[in-house]
Amino acid sequence: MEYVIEMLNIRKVFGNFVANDNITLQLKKGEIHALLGENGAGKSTLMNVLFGLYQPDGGEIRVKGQKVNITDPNVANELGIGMVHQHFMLVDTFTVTENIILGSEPKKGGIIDIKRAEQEVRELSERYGLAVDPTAKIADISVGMQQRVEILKTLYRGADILIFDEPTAVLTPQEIHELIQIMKKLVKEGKSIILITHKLKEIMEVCDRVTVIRRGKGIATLNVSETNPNELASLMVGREVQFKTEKKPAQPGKPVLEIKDLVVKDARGVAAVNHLDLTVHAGEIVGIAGVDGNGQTELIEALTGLVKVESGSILLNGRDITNLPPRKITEAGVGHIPQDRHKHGLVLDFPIGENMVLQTYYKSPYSKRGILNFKAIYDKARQLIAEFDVRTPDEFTKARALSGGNQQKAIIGREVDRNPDLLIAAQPTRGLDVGAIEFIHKRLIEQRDQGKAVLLVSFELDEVMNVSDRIAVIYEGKIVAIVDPKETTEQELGLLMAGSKRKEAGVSS
Amino acid sequence: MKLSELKKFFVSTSSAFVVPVLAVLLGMIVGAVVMIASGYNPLAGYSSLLYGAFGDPYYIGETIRQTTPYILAGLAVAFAFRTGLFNIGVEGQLIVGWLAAVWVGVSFELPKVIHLPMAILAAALAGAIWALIPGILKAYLRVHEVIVTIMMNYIALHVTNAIIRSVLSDEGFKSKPVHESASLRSEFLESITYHSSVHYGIIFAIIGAVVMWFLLEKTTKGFELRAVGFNQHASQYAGMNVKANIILSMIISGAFAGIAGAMEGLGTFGNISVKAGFTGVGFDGIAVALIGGNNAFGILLSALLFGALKVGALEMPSSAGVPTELVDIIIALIIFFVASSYVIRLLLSRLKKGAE
Amino acid sequence: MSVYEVLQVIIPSAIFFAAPLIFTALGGVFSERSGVVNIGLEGLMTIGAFIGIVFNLTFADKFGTLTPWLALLVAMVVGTIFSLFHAVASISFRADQVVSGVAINFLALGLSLFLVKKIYGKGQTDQIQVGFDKIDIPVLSDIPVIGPLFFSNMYIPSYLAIILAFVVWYVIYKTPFGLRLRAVGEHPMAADTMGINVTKMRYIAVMISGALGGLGGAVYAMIISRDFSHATISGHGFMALAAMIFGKWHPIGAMGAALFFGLAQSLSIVGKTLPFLKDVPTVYLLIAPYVLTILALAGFIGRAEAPKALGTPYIKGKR
Amino acid sequence: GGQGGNNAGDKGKDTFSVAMVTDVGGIDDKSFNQSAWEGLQKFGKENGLKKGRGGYDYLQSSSDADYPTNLNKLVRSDFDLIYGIGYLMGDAVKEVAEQNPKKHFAIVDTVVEQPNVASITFKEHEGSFLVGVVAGLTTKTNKIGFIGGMEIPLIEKFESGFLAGVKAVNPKAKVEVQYAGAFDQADKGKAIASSMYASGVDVIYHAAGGTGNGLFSEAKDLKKKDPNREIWVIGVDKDQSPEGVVKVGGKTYNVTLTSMVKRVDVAVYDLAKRAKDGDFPGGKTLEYGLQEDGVGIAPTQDNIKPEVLKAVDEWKQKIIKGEVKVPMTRKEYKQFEASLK
Ligand SMILES: Nc1ncnc2c1ncn2[C@@H]1O[C@H](COP(=O)(O)OP(=O)(O)OP(=O)(O)O)[C@@H](O)[C@H]1O
Ligand SMILES: Nc1ncnc2c1ncn2[C@@H]1O[C@H](COP(=O)(O)OP(=O)(O)OP(=O)(O)O)[C@@H](O)[C@H]1O
Ligand SMILES: [Mg+2]
Ligand SMILES: [Mg+2]
Repeated sequence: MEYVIEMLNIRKVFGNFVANDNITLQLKKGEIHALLGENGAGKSTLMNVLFGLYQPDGGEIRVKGQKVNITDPNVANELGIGMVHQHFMLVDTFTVTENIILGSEPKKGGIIDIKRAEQEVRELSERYGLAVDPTAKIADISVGMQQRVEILKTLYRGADILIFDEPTAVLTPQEIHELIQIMKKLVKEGKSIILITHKLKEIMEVCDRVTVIRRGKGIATLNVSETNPNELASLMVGREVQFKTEKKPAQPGKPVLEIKDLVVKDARGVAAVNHLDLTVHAGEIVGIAGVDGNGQTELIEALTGLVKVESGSILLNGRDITNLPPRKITEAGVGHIPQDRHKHGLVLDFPIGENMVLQTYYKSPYSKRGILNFKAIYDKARQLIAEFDVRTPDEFTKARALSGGNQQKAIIGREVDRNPDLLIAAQPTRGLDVGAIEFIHKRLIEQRDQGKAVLLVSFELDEVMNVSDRIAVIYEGKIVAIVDPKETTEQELGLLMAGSKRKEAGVSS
Repeated sequence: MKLSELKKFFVSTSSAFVVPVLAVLLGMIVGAVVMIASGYNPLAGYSSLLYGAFGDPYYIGETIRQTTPYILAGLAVAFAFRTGLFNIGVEGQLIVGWLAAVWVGVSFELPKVIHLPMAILAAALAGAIWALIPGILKAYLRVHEVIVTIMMNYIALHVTNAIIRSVLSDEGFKSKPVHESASLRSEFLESITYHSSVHYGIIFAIIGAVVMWFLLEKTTKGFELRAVGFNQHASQYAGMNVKANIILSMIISGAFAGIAGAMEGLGTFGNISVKAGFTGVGFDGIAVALIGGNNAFGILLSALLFGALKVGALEMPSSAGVPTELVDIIIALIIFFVASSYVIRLLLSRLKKGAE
Repeated sequence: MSVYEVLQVIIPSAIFFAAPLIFTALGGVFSERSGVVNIGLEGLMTIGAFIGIVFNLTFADKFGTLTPWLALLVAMVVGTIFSLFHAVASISFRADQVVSGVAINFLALGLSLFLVKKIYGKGQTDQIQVGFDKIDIPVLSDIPVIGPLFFSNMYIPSYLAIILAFVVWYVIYKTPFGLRLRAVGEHPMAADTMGINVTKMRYIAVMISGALGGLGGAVYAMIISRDFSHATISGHGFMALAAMIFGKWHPIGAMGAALFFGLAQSLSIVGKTLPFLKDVPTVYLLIAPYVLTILALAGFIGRAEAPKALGTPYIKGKR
Repeated sequence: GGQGGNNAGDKGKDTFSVAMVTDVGGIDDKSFNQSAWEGLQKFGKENGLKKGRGGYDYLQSSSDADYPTNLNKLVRSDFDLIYGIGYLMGDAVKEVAEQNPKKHFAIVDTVVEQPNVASITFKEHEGSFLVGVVAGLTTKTNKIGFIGGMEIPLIEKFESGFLAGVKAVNPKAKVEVQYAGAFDQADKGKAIASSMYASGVDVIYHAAGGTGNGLFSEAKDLKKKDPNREIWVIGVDKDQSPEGVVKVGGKTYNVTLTSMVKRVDVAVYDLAKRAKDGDFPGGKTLEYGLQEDGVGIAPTQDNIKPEVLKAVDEWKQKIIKGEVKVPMTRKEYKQFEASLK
């Protein structure tokens, strides 16, 4: 059997923590091999070892049968190993071409031959069907295109073994579809791929084999054709997982959120939200489905008071909250799970306990006459940590030290605990493993059942279909259709999101 | 205690005390090497330094007097740092604070209980206003506070000189002395320290440190200020007014700096004279804050260290023949070692591994 | 004075005033572009001024008119070595970069004065005898109108400063080295995954800032003060830092900002001789350059974006 | 710090010891600190004293806050006469003198009213008047410059006397006055000088300490570029002709026209001597003017034309005789100017 990569009994220890405990992973030539595991199972660590970013504490790596010592990414590059990182490794202020050639720049008389480089990038992108604009700035292009740049970076260096670390977590369904096509094409060209993903559906769709790890240990390596999502999920979590969250039918009450004729401009002055109408009732979850960049971000920012509304109105329980400052909106009863938990959700250098009162610190009992009551704060933190199963050594640990899933659980705990009438959840499960996703979905439905209004914004069609009671499709800043998840299909939703009007779609709210 | 236990104790308390203390020791050792290399006697050098700082009540008094403005300048720098701002303008804020304190001190005659607080308050206000400008520019126009505060230092210097000349004196070079009712000077303190110029300002400085600690760590406002310092985006999401907090932070920082000026104006000098250049206290405050780990208690200690080194240094040329500049070298080395605490910790943890 | 006469007075003086700031600010651009805050520019200038003067005084007899040039070179070398303190502390030892910059400032002043006392037995050096000459550039200075403004009564190092700004711009924006330097300052981990040695790049950048800071200090001392004392470099490094930020971490911008400072300074000096400003109290002219700078920043320069990774030590594998 | 000082070291006290505190400039500032130290050294050597405790010594301050500390250190080291050098030290000397009434102090450049303090001041305006005469008679362009360090009364004395001297001999000459706002900013000094020379000024007098370095550097560079150009600097405090040397080709020029010297050394020496002889003028102010040879024009006068020197001498006599009262403030200068018409 010909393996291009053999990672044998790899061990990696951080301090006292064993992140990789004798894991073995073997990659065949021309296959797409999935690496599956919970958040924090050690997948990224294992791949970083392969890419030379970490040095293993034990085990050996063979490339095409040869034992190798990958001391840094340069060595990995020379061995033909390329990696698309979980957190993009792109310089925002550089152009696409500059990012791709960085470190192996074509030169002419000592200076960068940028024309030639752009030409090479263009050729490469055409050859693999990775559409990018070589002269565009990274900051200005979509996440999907950024990812294609990451792939081009590896191809530019002639990699024939590609590691994709959770490439789909940040992509829209369309982009995921494109990426899958690209991967298939790459394999056809003779490349071999290791794919990390939490989405079992993707594994079933493109992968040949899968290696499952749990808490740093290798659990199993299976042929995808001989397994199914349920088996994979239970292998990885160590228990049965429900994919379809059980829920009772919704019992919508009075309207909680009424958005009327809303116009919001983006940073460039273009109307990103363009005469949008939407109503969310008590006791229902409205999911907003749409391709990234159709005004979702601006809509949420307008609802939470972070950007100015141009025209139109936002009513909460009949009260006008248009253009109120964020604090007033929060106090009026809006909870918000932000899309970017590191940037907006947490103060990473604060203890997790203090993060639990980020919006309420000034209120009784956390604060009295301007003085904080730390006992009350940490009592509350302990309660939420227990209630929402936030895995942390203690409530004094800095938020930075928690894993993404646990950070997210902390945020959800905080927002739910404030008992808001309207809960806005933006991409609440991005990058989380199936176990964590299940937990979070349950919580959202619980809120609904308690008579709250929930607005869910997500690029994951699965999630929207699964959790929502109604789905509002957003396109170019407008709600173009409202559909019942039980009566629609992914295909239909996909078409709506792409702007093609459903024949009988009555846009009512 | 067994040796290994001793080592363990050493290691467990390392982050709090051992690292700074080691840094000071290392700085002293390298300083000794410099002295030997340049032909001085390090023992004589250090004993005169020590004597000049703590040798008798007079020197202790002078050391405390010098420590006083350092504490407040350090607090000013640290307060801004803790909220994500770099206030290089403490020097200028200190100068305008000094001016305002003296201005009030010479212009009124009031009972001490009113006059003294009023003069100090005026200094705080002046410093605050001086810091307000960079604060506003930072908050609303996102102009980098470092440039604006550097410029404000020069403006403070020249404007203060002009006011001393034209308002506080008749085209002269110094103001009248502040009235007794606004003075921090104390016959009692002077008498127990052989006429040193130590004054009651140290009390205000210590109160200042307590205030900073309390404000940042215990109050609701402090929570906001710290949050904004760490993550403006999340703070804004959480409903905090980021701009107002940036401005408030600069104001408080400036107020500390202004009070540092009041210490000079109402205590050490008792007046203000035209300044040929910066006092240096504001810039030293950066180092004080950083050595003190930007925390109120740490700043008390590092200001004392600074005060002692500066005052003690004056004794070195006459009794040991060592130039005072050696102290600057030692200070630099100490800062260097404090900054490199990562390496010191690393070495300590190696030690720990050895102990286990 | 006519406007042209005024220009003829202020432009040359603005340029010699700006030159040391330009060199130093360009050094700052390198360091900060690589992600290392350099508040130690003041100290680097101090060391440069000290070395420049000491070398000049010691070797003037030997090297004659070549002396100042060699002094510049030696100041650059020593500045480079001195900047290693900052590099080791802030890159290898992961020190807070502001802290280690402050340490550099203390060390430079303390050490150079200590050595002056040791070498000369007094607190300041003598004046140098061989400095740079004021020159008229042949041919160019004869061009009507602009000749007298830009090519007369100038010092060669001033031109070098301006030329260097363009060279630095070229290096930073056109060469592989520059691309890597900027990548390291924006996203060191990305650079690392591309096989760029982040530590090495940052060392090089900080050392260049040491060389240029030393150069700036030496140019200042040899053209302007002609001796070295505790007050020779007093705030110039901070002005260079301000110029760098004002210029948005861009070499041409930094040069422009330094020239702006010089212009504002000489404008305020010439102001006194203008009829309508004659009776303005001196203080207004003294603060004018600083007020103008603040107004310029607030008015039309606006916000500046620092390199993203500025101030954070790069630790492999840390997010 | 009386305690240690008052009773210690009485034994074997037949020598008379002296010490001084300098400001941040130190004893080699090429200005009044240096001059004062020269005076003390001369006194010390003449009386067979050693440098250090019990002989003659100095302490340098590193900030204004150090003055009292340093004065006190000297008190405690039991020096018999302690000088504070510079107007900035007035308050500190006053305070320390009050606390140590048995000690003898002296202050230079300002007046401290205290029975155990002797004050030494100089009539800088008189000396400046003479260099003003030189400038007024030497200028060809009738444009003259004055660069002041900071706008304080002390420097105003230089300015007013200088302006009066110029006006007295050359009413057509215009004097451009600029203040740098600092005593240590050579770049500012150079920029001011550059602007003045460019606008046709040919003689500049400075009272600006280290800021004056910039003036010398500008003048020398201009001279070097065009040795035929007549361009002059008038130095201050000490004879600054060494600072003015320019070598062009094989020839040596000197841009220093002359200097206004202020004999702090003489005054310091005189006072030490008087005090040693038991004639300490406590509570008095000793004013050093032209008459006392405390101020005057520097001995190096090669660049001054003989007829100018003659005029200088005439004016000097007039001032000494009291026929001319030299203004020491701007207000007095206005009156003086009016009186000329
Ligand atoms: N430098 C570090 N020191 C200690 N722990 C670290 C460090 N870097 C990362 N970690 C650990 O990494 C874990 C986070 O990694 P994990 O992969 O579980 O999160 P994640 O889900 O990938 O986060 P994200 O949502 O950002 O993708 C935390 O448990 C944290 O303790
Ligand atoms: N630099 C580090 N220092 C210390 N611990 C680390 C570090 N990086 C990772 N870890 C630990 O190793 C564990 C595995 O992290 P890793 O990033 O490999 O997880 P993962 O499987 O990629 O998770 P995810 O699905 O969230 O991306 C983390 O939970 C964390 O505790
Ligand atoms: Mg991962
Ligand atoms: Mg993850």
